[in-house]
Amino acid sequence: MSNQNRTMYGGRIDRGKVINFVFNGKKYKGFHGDTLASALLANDVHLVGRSFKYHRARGILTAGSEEPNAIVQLGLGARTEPNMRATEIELYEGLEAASQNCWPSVNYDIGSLNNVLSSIFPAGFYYKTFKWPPSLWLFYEHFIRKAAGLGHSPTAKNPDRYEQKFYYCDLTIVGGGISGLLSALAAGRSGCSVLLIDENPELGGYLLDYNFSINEKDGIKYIKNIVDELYSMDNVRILKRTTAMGYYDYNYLTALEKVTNHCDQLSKTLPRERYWRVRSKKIVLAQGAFERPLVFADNDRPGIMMASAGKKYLSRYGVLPGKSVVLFTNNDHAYQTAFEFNDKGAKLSVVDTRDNIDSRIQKKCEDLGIKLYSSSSIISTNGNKKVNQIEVQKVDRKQNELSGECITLDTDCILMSGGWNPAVQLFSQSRGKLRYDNVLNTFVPDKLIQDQIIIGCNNGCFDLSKNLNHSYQEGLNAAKDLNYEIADSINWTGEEEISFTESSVEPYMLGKKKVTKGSKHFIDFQNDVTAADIFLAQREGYISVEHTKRYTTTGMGTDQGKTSNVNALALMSHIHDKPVDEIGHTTFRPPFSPQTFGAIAGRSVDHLFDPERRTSIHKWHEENNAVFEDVGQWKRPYYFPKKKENIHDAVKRECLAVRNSLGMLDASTLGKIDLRGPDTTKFLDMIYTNAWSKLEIGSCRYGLMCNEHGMIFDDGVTTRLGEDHYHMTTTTGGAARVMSWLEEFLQTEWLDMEVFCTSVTEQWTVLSISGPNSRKFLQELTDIDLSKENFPFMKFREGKVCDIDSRVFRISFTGELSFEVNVPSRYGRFVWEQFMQHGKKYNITPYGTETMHVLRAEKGFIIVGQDTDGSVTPMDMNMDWIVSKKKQDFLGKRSFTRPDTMRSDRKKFVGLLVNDKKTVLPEGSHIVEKALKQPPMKMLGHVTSSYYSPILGHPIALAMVKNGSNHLGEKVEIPLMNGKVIEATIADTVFYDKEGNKNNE
Amino acid sequence: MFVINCPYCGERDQTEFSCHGEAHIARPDNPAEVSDEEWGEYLFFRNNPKGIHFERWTHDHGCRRWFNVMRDTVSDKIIKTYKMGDQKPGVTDV
Amino acid sequence: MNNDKNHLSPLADKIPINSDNISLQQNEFIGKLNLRVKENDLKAREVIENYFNYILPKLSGEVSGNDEGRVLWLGPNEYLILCSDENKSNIINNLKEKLKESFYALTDVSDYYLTMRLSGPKSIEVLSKACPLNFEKNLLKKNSCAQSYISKATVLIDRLSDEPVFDISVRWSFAEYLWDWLVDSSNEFIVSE
Amino acid sequence: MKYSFYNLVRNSFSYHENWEKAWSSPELKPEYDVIIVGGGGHGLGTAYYLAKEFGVKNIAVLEKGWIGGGNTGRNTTIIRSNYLWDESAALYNHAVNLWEGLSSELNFNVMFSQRGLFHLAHSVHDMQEITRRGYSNYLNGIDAEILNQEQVAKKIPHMNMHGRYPVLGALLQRRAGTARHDAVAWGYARAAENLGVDIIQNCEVKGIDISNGKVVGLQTTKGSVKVDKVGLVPAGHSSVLADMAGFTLPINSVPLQALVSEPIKPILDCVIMSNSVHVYVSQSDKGELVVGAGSDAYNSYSQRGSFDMIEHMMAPLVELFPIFSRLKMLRSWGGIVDVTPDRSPIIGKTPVKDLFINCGWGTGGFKATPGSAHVFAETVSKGEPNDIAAPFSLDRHYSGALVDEAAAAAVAH
Ligand SMILES: Cc1cc2nc3c(=O)[nH]c(=O)nc-3n(C[C@H](O)[C@H](O)[C@H](O)COP(=O)(O)OP(=O)(O)OC[C@H]3O[C@@H](n4cnc5c(N)ncnc54)[C@H](O)[C@@H]3O)c2cc1C
Ligand SMILES: NC(=O)c1ccc[n+]([C@@H]2O[C@H](COP(=O)([O-])OP(=O)(O)OC[C@H]3O[C@@H](n4cnc5c(N)ncnc54)[C@H](O)[C@@H]3O)[C@@H](O)[C@H]2O)c1
Ligand SMILES: Cc1cc2nc3c(=O)[nH]c(=O)nc-3n(C[C@H](O)[C@H](O)[C@H](O)COP(=O)(O)O)c2cc1C
Ligand SMILES: [Zn+2]
Repeated sequence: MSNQNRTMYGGRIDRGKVINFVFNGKKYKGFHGDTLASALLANDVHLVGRSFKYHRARGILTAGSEEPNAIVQLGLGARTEPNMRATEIELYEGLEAASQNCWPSVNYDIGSLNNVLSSIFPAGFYYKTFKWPPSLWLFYEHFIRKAAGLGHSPTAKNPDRYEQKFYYCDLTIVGGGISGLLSALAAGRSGCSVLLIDENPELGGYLLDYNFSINEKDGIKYIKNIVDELYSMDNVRILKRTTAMGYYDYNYLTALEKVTNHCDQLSKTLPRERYWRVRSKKIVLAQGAFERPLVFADNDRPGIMMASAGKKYLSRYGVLPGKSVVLFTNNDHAYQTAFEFNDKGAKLSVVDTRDNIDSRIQKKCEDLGIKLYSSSSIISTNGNKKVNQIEVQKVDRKQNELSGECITLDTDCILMSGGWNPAVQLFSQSRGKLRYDNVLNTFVPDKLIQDQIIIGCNNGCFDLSKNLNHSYQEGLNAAKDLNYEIADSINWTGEEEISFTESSVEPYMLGKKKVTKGSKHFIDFQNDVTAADIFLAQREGYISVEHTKRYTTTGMGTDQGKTSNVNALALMSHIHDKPVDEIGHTTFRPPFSPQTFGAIAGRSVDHLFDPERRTSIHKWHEENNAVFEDVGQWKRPYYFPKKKENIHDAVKRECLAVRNSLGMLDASTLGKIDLRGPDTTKFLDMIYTNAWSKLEIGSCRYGLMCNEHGMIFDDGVTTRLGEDHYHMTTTTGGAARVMSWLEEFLQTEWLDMEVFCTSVTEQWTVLSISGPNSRKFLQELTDIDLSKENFPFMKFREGKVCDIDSRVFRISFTGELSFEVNVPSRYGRFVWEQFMQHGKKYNITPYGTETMHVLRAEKGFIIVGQDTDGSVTPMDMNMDWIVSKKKQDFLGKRSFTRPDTMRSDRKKFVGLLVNDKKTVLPEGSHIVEKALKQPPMKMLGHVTSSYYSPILGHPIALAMVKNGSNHLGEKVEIPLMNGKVIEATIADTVFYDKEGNKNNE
Repeated sequence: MFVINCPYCGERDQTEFSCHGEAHIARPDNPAEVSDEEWGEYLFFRNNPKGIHFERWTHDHGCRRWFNVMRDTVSDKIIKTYKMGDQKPGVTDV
Repeated sequence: MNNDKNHLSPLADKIPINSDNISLQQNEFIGKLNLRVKENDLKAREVIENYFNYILPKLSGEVSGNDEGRVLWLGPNEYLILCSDENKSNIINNLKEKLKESFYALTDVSDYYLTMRLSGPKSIEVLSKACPLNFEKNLLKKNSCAQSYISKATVLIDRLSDEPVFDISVRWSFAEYLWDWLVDSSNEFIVSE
Repeated sequence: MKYSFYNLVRNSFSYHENWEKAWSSPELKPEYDVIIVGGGGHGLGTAYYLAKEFGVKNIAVLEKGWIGGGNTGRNTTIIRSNYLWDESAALYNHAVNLWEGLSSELNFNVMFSQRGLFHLAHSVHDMQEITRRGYSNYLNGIDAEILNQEQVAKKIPHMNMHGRYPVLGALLQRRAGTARHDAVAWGYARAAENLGVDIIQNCEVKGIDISNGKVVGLQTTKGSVKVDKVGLVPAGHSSVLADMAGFTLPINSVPLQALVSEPIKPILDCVIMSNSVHVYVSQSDKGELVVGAGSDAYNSYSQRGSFDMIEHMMAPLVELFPIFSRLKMLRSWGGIVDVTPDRSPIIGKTPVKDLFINCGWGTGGFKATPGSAHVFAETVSKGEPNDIAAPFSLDRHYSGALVDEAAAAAVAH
């Protein structure tokens, strides 16, 4: 039999469209318009999942986003998703879902043993045990972890796509119930740009399931008219299936739209979800309210649900969740549900905690043959996988005691209603302050902080007429505030069949004794927090709400306490005999509902995760087999292996090519800054440690920058192009940092200095050619006179290279004769290829960063960021020669004379030669005077750079060693992690061409 | 997530900007003459009030200008933005 | 003169988009000059304005120009001059003469930026996926510009017409990333199922 | 009553109605020998060690809210000691040594779980950095293993090794891991109270009385109190308290945020940190992924931060673990961290006599809790820092002797 709980007619499902789906391996049928929850109930499936800790049988509690129990594993393979609320999953053809946190099956779950042993697992039990022996904690933990968790993570990459969107508007309205709709209507008619957001597939909210009228017309039809009108307005944008997730400062709202989640067909182009970032001038919160459960013994069995949920299943989905139904309530409103269930053929009883029940309601119950137990409470329930029996007893609310005989009733469904909690989550996130309302017995919005409006049930008002008028008027007011000419006011009357009287809503009514002993009174369903746990927390001193929350985990589940928070607080208030306002509440934090990671990541995945910055020659490198290195966001050729070469072979070949003939490096990634203005020289004098005033036009100079702490922070060659005009280069990784460093001082400190800085990094492609043949080679391609006399070292010339207007700098980072040719980037690859072609006869060899590193290390040139970190001064690097003694001031100078910077035993930059002439020391390995058998050992310093030098035929290393420059020639040891100890000798930092003749050839 | 009123570009999203700490800290005119203590104060010691804070921001993805912001560190509300070199507002200016 | 055939852009191999909703093309290389001159240096500004025969934008987002070129506001004291590629060196040299006494900077950044043109009715929809600008406020009109970011690239957007036509300039090294991003983001508006 | 499995079973027969208070709520006395301001892990721990090891009798901990409600209750719980500089290594390793016996020492299970921590290296430069740190750790006697790509792939099966920034290797510290943050505060509180310490919540210090350059009393929301020595351990609020005592600190208080996913069955059994891809993640015993990243750059006391920081940690997480893309963020939150210029703490004396401070732990002080508390207790009781604490004096900002973990590209957490 299938759909045995479906009513003959009614509901807003499409009975013409049958949908097949699978739950826990079994096939079922539902209809278009069903949720997974409604379809399961229609098929008489009530046991849907197991609880977190005790593995109790759980069913479907609600019909919306607040569901704590019916959370399932949805979908298969890479598309599987844990912890999905069955109450929100729209049924689609082929849907597959399964219960979670149970083994081997939801029906026979071994974990439910925990329930039997639950008496030794109260809140916080793990703090009290598993401490001994400490070494076994990992062992215990293994099993604890296995038992915890809910669903399973997918184990394959997510195949779906997520998009994002920034959006601006006048007014965002969260909640498409009648309140939100009317506000939207008023603001929309007045011309505001409006964004209306609702998490459901259909607008209309709560009232869609009830009989009501607006201005004496059928309410449902009225809603449809409003919705149609809103859709017809260009200035109103409506997002259905969209949940407002976070409400941040400055009216910044994030929302998650389900774009194709509910579809059976996967889209090739549309995302699964779209993440909205919305900034609006005003925000209207019209989120309605969540019905509050009642707390009684074993109130968690499948078959027990919220009254409004029962109503929704019946009215919207045509599902009768039970035939013999008990309504357990403390308010009038829920009676509508009882009457409707009665109408649809269910046998009804009502248990009402109140002494005085509206006479009209009493009468109607009598007329319909509904047995009404007033001043009563359900005190226990029975039924293994579904509720089948309850006990009812009189309750004396003043004494908080139960009395009289227990009546036993058979039932297959309990509908409970403990009153309503306005959905204050977003309001609270926005820093709004709440107040406890002693009539509604719940928290309601009090003090607004941002430019916002709260309307409808969200504002704690449950009177339809009031809400209609208020909502519409607030829409108009908002428009007026935003300077729109407002539409006409309207007088609204609305009537519900039975409205929510604010008479008495009792959050908690059970005798204390009953709570602590024996059966479980659940407060937080998902996390298995019982009333006894709350008592225990108070008893043990976890009295602050925040302690109670963390000790018991109440409100920490995937529903974030939407159903449990207020009951927990009310119970604490009861225990301490203090008003709830004094108890307070925990902090509401984003998101409102669990929010997909992938949607927040958006398209910043795979090839779009982070930009790959590429030079103009990049494609050539790719085509020529370069292996790339990531330097910041840049991709730089690391080396260019030929067929069978590994990195060592390739680097050796590249190094020797440069030393013996001609090599070429793509140096375009270096930062380049054009500086101009009458104060530029003065400015450079402050920025660099050395002096600039004497630099001739057309000359280059190496400079070192320190931060104000006196530590090296960048270096590079700067060239004087004109009297007031310089071209500065920086390290690849430091380019942005240097630019903002310059701007910082120009814009905030030396406002009078006349200097303009312009970044030209990508304007120029830089081809660095190096090697004894570089002059000969380049001369063939340029009209610049490269002769020694006319173009000396550290000079700059302009001219044509390969017929392209170029800037050529004679500077060298390899120690060989070198030229850095700068051409506009559009010609970069052209010139590179020309060089490759014309350079054949010199065996021109493209080389990568590794070779560059080896070559400069052979010369003892530093790499900022490798040989230095942010804790070394120029003097530490033995670069006193570049620190001006004459200049009165430059950035960092003052810090050189602090006691610590003047310490004599600071680490100094030295060379290291391994005594075995074979071992290439690991970069980062540490140096000791004499190795001990075992750590700890006192360290003298560490190896900053280390390579095999092809030209020298042995390894070389650079290092920072305590007082190292005073220990040249002395022996030190480097203990490796594998236990080996390498001997080395402290040496000069220059290993090759100590006289520096090569680049002056 | 603030909306920041760049003195040059007007209101823009916070993500276009970055913050660089306390404003109105002048570099000593003649660093050579200040004591280690005074130099340390200049380098490291900062007002870190619970309340009104003056700080420097840059409009990185915009006009690239540095400017000052007066902000309450409790409510995170920006009270005022103003250009470099403009007079530091007093609490009464607000 | 430089051999045009050897101009190479990293976008040369990319396939442009031409659809009813979205078009994306790479622009030809043109001259782009970064001009820095103080707001209150009226003298220098006058020389410049006279030379170009247009006024420099005064406010954020302003673009001015004439048949021969456009000038975009980048910041107080900072402008981007768009001109023909042939003309750029002339401009630099001529102004050098005329502004001898002034504090200014005019820097060739023609290859610093690459520019692509995004147009079509869905282009704002594409941009607003990852650009935080309020297009109503910042780029509503023809001849307005704004700097911001698109996903992880800093950009300069220039609106060229009342129809949604945008020239988006980005640093050369980010060009491929931005192009790929735009193509990826246009996808849902191009392919129909 | 001692916490043990035996007692759990015994108490189950009386419906757990006989458990005692873990700590009580005494009235503020008129006078104390030592007052610790700040009831986070560091403050409570300090009180505990003062009573236990340094023989101080009359101690109070004043907490303006609820104990553990500061950063102790809102951090991503990562514990490690593989810091670069000798000074840091000594301090943090002292802490890890204490962590290892803490549950038994306190008779409270703080669930210190040494599941191992991987610092990922994504570039040649990263490899150099982890090697340098690894070697420094090794010679300092701190466990360190440098793994290559293959070894990492084997140990962390679901990680994407070949993304935009490929994983080239990792530095593994096996003794590193996580602990149950709240339990640390509660465990110390209970143990301290057992030694007679008064733990006074909802008691905010509003003023510091100083006479002749010496601290003599405190003004609190529960009245004034006389005192001989005071230890300030107020984390995010350290500047606020320094202000009361008339000095400034080299500190900015900035937001740091974190988030958790919905709980899932075990999928990640170690701690992952990536400095270049910029995210760190572990899975808690309850099953949530606990995820963190960088701090906001502006000062704030609002315990929130800007949401773009959360957004910026999501893409890296999904990049490293594409399988997590469908999981969901359950909750995000912020704390206020007191950040020093060199990212190292300040422990020791202040310009005011008998007023001591322990602050500036910034984004990474949870791991130090027992060590910090222990050395600070000694500092307060003896009036002088011991060898481990000495390098972390306030003076270093004048002398330049920073312990600059930030400069050396070590990671913050
Ligand atoms: C999101 C986040 C992630 C982090 N991740 C890690 C991590 O993975 N690993 C790690 O090691 N560290 C981490 N940290 C840092 C770590 O949390 C802190 O360094 C550490 O918890 C500090 O402990 P504490 O006891 O000093 O401070 P807190 O726990 O903040 O305690 C200070 C207490 O002082 C109280 N106080 C302040 N002013 C007053 C007053 N006037 N009167 C009375 N009381 C006052 C406060 O209310 C507070 O309870 C993280 C921090 C955050 C925010
Ligand atoms: N539960 C109740 O709200 C409730 C109770 C009693 C009576 N009523 C009747 O309903 C009338 C008006 O109801 P209303 O319009 O104030 O509320 P409503 O419940 O009808 O509408 C609120 C809507 O907001 C949606 N929503 C909530 N949070 C959201 C989020 N973060 N993102 C997107 N959507 C979200 C809800 O799903 C719902 O559709 C009342 O006047 C009263 O007559 C309602
Ligand atoms: C390690 C860790 C794990 C957490 N796990 C959860 C969780 O499972 N569920 C939850 O709701 N919150 C969890 N939180 C967040 C807390 O609820 C809370 O947000 C955090 O302690 C900050 O406090 P506040 O939000 O009350 O300001 C966790 C926090 C931490 C530090
Ligand atoms: Zn700006």
